[in-house]
Amino acid sequence: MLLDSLFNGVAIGSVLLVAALGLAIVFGLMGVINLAHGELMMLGAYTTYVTQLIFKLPILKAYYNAYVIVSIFFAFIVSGVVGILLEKTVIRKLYGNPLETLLATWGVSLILQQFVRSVPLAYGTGLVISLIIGLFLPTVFSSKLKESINFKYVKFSSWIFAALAGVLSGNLISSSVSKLSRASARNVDVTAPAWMRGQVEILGTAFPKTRLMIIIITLISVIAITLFLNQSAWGMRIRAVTQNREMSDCLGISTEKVDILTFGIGSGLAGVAGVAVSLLGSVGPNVGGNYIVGCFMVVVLGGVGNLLGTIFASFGIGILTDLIGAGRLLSIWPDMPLPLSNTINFFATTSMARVMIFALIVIFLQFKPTGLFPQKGRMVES
Amino acid sequence: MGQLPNLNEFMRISRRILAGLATASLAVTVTSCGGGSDTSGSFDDTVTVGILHSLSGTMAISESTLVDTEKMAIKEINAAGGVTVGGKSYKIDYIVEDGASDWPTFAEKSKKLIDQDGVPVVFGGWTSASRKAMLPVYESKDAFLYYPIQYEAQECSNNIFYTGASPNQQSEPATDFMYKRSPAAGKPFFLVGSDYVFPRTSNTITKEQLKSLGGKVVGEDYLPLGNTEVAPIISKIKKALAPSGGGVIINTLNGDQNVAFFKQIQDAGITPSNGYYVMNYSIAEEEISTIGPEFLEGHYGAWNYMMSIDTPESKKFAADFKALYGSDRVVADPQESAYNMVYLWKQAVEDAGTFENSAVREALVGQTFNAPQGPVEVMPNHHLAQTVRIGLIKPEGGFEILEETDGVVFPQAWNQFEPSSKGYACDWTDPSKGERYKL
Amino acid sequence: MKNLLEVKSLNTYYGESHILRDVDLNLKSGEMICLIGRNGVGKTTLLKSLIGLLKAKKGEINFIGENINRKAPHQRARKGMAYVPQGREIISYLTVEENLMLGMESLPGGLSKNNNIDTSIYDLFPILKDFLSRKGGDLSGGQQQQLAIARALLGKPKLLLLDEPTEGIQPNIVLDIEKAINLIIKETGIGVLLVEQHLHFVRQASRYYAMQRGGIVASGRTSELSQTVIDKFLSV
Amino acid sequence: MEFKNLKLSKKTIFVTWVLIIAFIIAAPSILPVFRLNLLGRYLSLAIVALGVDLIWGFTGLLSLGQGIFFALGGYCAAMYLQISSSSEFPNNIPEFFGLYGVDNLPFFWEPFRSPIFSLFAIWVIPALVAGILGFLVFRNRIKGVYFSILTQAALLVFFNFFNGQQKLINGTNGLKTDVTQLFGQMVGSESIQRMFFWFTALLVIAAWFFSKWVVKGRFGNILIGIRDDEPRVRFTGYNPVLFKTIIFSIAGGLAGISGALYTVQSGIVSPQFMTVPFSIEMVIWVAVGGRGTLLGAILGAVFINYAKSLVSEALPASWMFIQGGLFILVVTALPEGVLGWVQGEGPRNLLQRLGLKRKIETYPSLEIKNETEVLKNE
Repeated sequence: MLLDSLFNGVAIGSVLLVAALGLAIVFGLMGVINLAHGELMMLGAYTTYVTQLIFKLPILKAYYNAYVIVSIFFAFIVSGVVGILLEKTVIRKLYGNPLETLLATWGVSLILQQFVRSVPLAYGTGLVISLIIGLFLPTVFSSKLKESINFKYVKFSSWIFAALAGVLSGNLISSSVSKLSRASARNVDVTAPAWMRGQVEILGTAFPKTRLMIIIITLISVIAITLFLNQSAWGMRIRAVTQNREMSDCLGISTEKVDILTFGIGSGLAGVAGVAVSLLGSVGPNVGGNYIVGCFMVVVLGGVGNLLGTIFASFGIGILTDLIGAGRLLSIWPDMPLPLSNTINFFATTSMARVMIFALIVIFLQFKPTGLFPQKGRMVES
Repeated sequence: MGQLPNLNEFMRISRRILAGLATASLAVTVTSCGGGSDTSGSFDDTVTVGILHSLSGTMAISESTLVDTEKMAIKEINAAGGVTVGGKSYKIDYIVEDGASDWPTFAEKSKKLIDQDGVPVVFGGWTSASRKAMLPVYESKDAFLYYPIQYEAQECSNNIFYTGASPNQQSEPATDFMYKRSPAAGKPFFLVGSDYVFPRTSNTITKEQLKSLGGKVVGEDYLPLGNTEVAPIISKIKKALAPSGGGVIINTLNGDQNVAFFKQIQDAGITPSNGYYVMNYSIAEEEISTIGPEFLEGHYGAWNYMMSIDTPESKKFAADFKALYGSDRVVADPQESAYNMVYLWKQAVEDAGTFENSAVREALVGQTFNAPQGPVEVMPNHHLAQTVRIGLIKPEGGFEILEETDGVVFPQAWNQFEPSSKGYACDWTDPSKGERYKL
Repeated sequence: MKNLLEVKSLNTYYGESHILRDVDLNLKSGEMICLIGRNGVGKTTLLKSLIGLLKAKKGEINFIGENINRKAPHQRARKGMAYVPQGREIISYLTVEENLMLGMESLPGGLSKNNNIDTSIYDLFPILKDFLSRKGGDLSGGQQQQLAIARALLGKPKLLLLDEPTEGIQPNIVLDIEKAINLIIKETGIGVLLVEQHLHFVRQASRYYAMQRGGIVASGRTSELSQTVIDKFLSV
Repeated sequence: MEFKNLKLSKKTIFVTWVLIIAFIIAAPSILPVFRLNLLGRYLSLAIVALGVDLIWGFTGLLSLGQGIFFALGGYCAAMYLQISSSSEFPNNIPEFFGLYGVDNLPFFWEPFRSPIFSLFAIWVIPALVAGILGFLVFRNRIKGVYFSILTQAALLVFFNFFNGQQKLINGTNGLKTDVTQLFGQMVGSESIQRMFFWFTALLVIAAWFFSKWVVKGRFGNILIGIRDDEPRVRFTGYNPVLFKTIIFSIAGGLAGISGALYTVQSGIVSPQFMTVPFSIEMVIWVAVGGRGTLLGAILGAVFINYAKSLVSEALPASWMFIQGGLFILVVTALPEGVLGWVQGEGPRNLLQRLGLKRKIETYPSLEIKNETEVLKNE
């Protein structure tokens, strides 16, 4: 019983965590609140859907069972690339103005939502493919070429190539998967392969496999991100820029690249979260909006700049949601005095649990206004 | 196959409908002759109607199919010569407005359609909340709204015409079936719904009905619209139903929440093979194909129309829709209701000989139509008498029809299980009765 | 010999206010020159303009024979310009070791290809070796200054910009730092541009430039530094 | 403070006012009913926009939760109308209670039988709620994006609560006012609606003058001080918490009035008023109009809503694109808003650097060393 409850809480929390992870990284490291984060998740979810359909094609049918794993990588790349585009076009102009970033990214979220409604997914995929090629192709050229004056022509022609590739692949997908050839505002659905459905028994309690899968995805994401930030050269650059942007620049770190990378990774993680979310529910233009406020609660509760805070906050909220929303307190303590049990019953629905949790967070902030694990850096003041 | 037990209470009117149909079809033939075989042909004039559904926001997913269906009906009518009023043939034109899944917007756009565009009729709405928001507009302006979705009733407006099922045409027969004749007969019930008026009211009725049947409701829970975290609900269901080895779940969740719900109850072992049976009031063929039949197989649904109805009208309806919008599209009960209402309006206008509201309203009651679901008739309470079907969801998608009422069921605007409305009815043809009178 | 650094009529604005006015300056490899002047005359602004933190509005900055006006700080760093700002700007939540490694970012290939700290740096600043795993922010001011210089040197720069390296530091460490810098110039032949108030240190430089109100008002060999100039431009 | 660069003569101002008043008086006879009603509603939205401008434009507090107070005002107004028109329903309580088996008016609605109480409740209750919420947040020095996120979360919580409480406030359905009675006439009737229109126009003007009065003088200076450099305000001996709480509460009160007027003119108040997009839209009206200009808030609210209803009538699907683009455009290219741009350096700059691309500083602002200040003094 207790195990069951704990698992449920952890399961809810890990969805929150994987969704909030990217947001927390971008906010903690760059001071940017990305209101389009939910829509980047949505792109990840749609990527899963597209991948699923592509894996149903005769040539790939044999590998169908692996499509979820593949789509995690795809989703990371798709959302990451869209994030990079977002950084290059909008966010970059607004560093140091968190409130304006908030508004601009909200605008982006509206556009992305309408985009998946009015553009056929096949062509959307084509567009993303051309973006990937266009952004990455120039980076693989030798540095000698990059230094030359003609590099802008090289860049331009690689974009043309990218556009062609995008149109072609869009057409190809559109003609081979009819479901992707029409724009639709309707929700679509991702079906987990058979091996991920059903439940497994652990310690005599049955656990849904999809939830376990999400916990695993979350775990891997957290470990990977921690290792990346603490062990890799780019991780060190990112940490240096976060703490002292100017000095890092003077030391030879390209802050521009660091910004792009950080935002790209945060966005990519949103894509991974999108895969997780698509396993639980349906995929539609509004899927991101359902999770974004939960993510904010996590960020507020956890404090910025510390992954540990995000982790604790996610699981804390997850366990509370289960305790309050499923009315478990009553079954743990059945002969509660009447007024108390009435109150708990009143809040024992999913909707009221949210109200209760928010109230608890506000109360909590009265004691620790900067969240569970506050950062002592300069970001806090700005 | 099986006959619904409380059928005795329902009058049988098939014969009358058949008679009506004969006249109607005769009228259609006459019109099409009068209009000439040239369908693209010349009309004397144009009449513009309003279509008001959500094209954006959460409800766009469901409501856009209604727009498609209404357009199809209008196209068909135009192809058959349009509407003939007072000897003149009118081409039907339409203005589509976006309710944006926002109830006040529905009210605003209604005002726009009525005041600015001067449309004689608006076809629109899906959620009860949107209808409740529009109702005062139509009443204060004495305009006419045609509303196509099954709903919780407890309402009877002189300015709204309801072509979806009232609870006694959907939830009551369904509850009865689940309690008495389903594999989970006699087991306890758990009620799950989205947090808005239809699930809440519908579940109140179900609880009252179960009380009178002697059944037990062991829990109910509502998911806020837009929230898809169903884990707490699932643990509640397990806790409540597991002791009796399964039971019945009445599900009135909204569109996309169903996906989350069914994916996760299956993972949690809440499946027919373990003794849990879900009866759905908002899952039709469209949703089955979106959610995936592998998640829904073995659960139930109750509707007036199901795509698997094996009649020429039903097949034609589905085939026409596919021909127009793509072979992967399906038709379902809400679309059928939307389709019917356009035709019923056309017939009423032609009978009235004018587009003027009160005349059309009068002409409307008693109209019959040979709908894809079978014959339907407009009753004095502005609801449709229609047939009720209980279906089992098949592994390959769609419903296998298990039970079908023998003829149409009369709609009740005021529910007879719910104590506050028990003993009341609605009749707009009799000035002394009106919206709510004591039976 | 060609100039390592050549600044021609440089003008820099800070927001609306005009800070640097027509600054001319040049520096050869192996040479240490010193920038003197009272507080607020634009010395730090000049260094920031040279490294690229502030954009020059007018004029030219040539470094190793190339105009670098439009290059970002990290590009200048990679070309061989190292900057030790006033206040050291140690990355305080990174360890000493990580801070040192960041110094190698300006080498060809950057951090990713260079991750072994050249141990000869510990000969110059032995104290750093003991503190490798400490957080940079936990060091004392003098230790931070040594760390900052060590960090700059690990990038094997051709030009070192030093902004008041002895400010607020205990005298014995000042001597250590002086010694280290002299040694570096001798051994590697790099150029050093120093902003300094300590007369003793100023005299180690070969030439001086004196600034007032954002412009260069005097220059010459430090050996010819007269008492009037000292009184006028050094606050000590 | 208005029209810094556009110096207007007294005569022009007088004529403008005459024209405005003439238009307001004549509007009901010029405009078709539907458009008049829309205009009335947009005008009422201008009042909530004024509040947003006070807290965001002047004090730097970006609230994404103004919908809470807007809806609270609407609920107060609608509940009064419902209760006062419920004599023909069972138990003399509004009809919807019957649907959920409630026989007695819940105690907290009792005071709403009184018109005087209701008239005060419309702005006092939202102001109080805003004050309490604001105090709890501000006393912990929560500000910036944190504040924005918290207000958004609060919005969602209120939405959930109102959406879920069918028995107390009719849940998602909300409360309708069109068929209720006021002064013996139906609220939805043309004559009452015309009255509401004039009343709204009057209140917009009143709210404008009130807001101008608020930001004038020392109080306004402190607000701007808080926006630009809060610690400095604290060091000079003022308590920013108090000022922020007061201004947030004022904005809440304005939102309440706005919500009440909007409700009676649109005929319904529902939890939809508390959805996230609506509250963010309020901010964008102000951003487009020009934050910190007050007049910009009014114009922004009216014109954007007007554009929205025109565009969504013509091309329903494109509104999201346009709105999204507008957000990005205003923030990146026109941070002062239209009015701020016109009043400020905008037109001059445009002429000066016609064809020249503006360089954007990508580095966060550099710390100013004492150097520069000394230099200026010399």
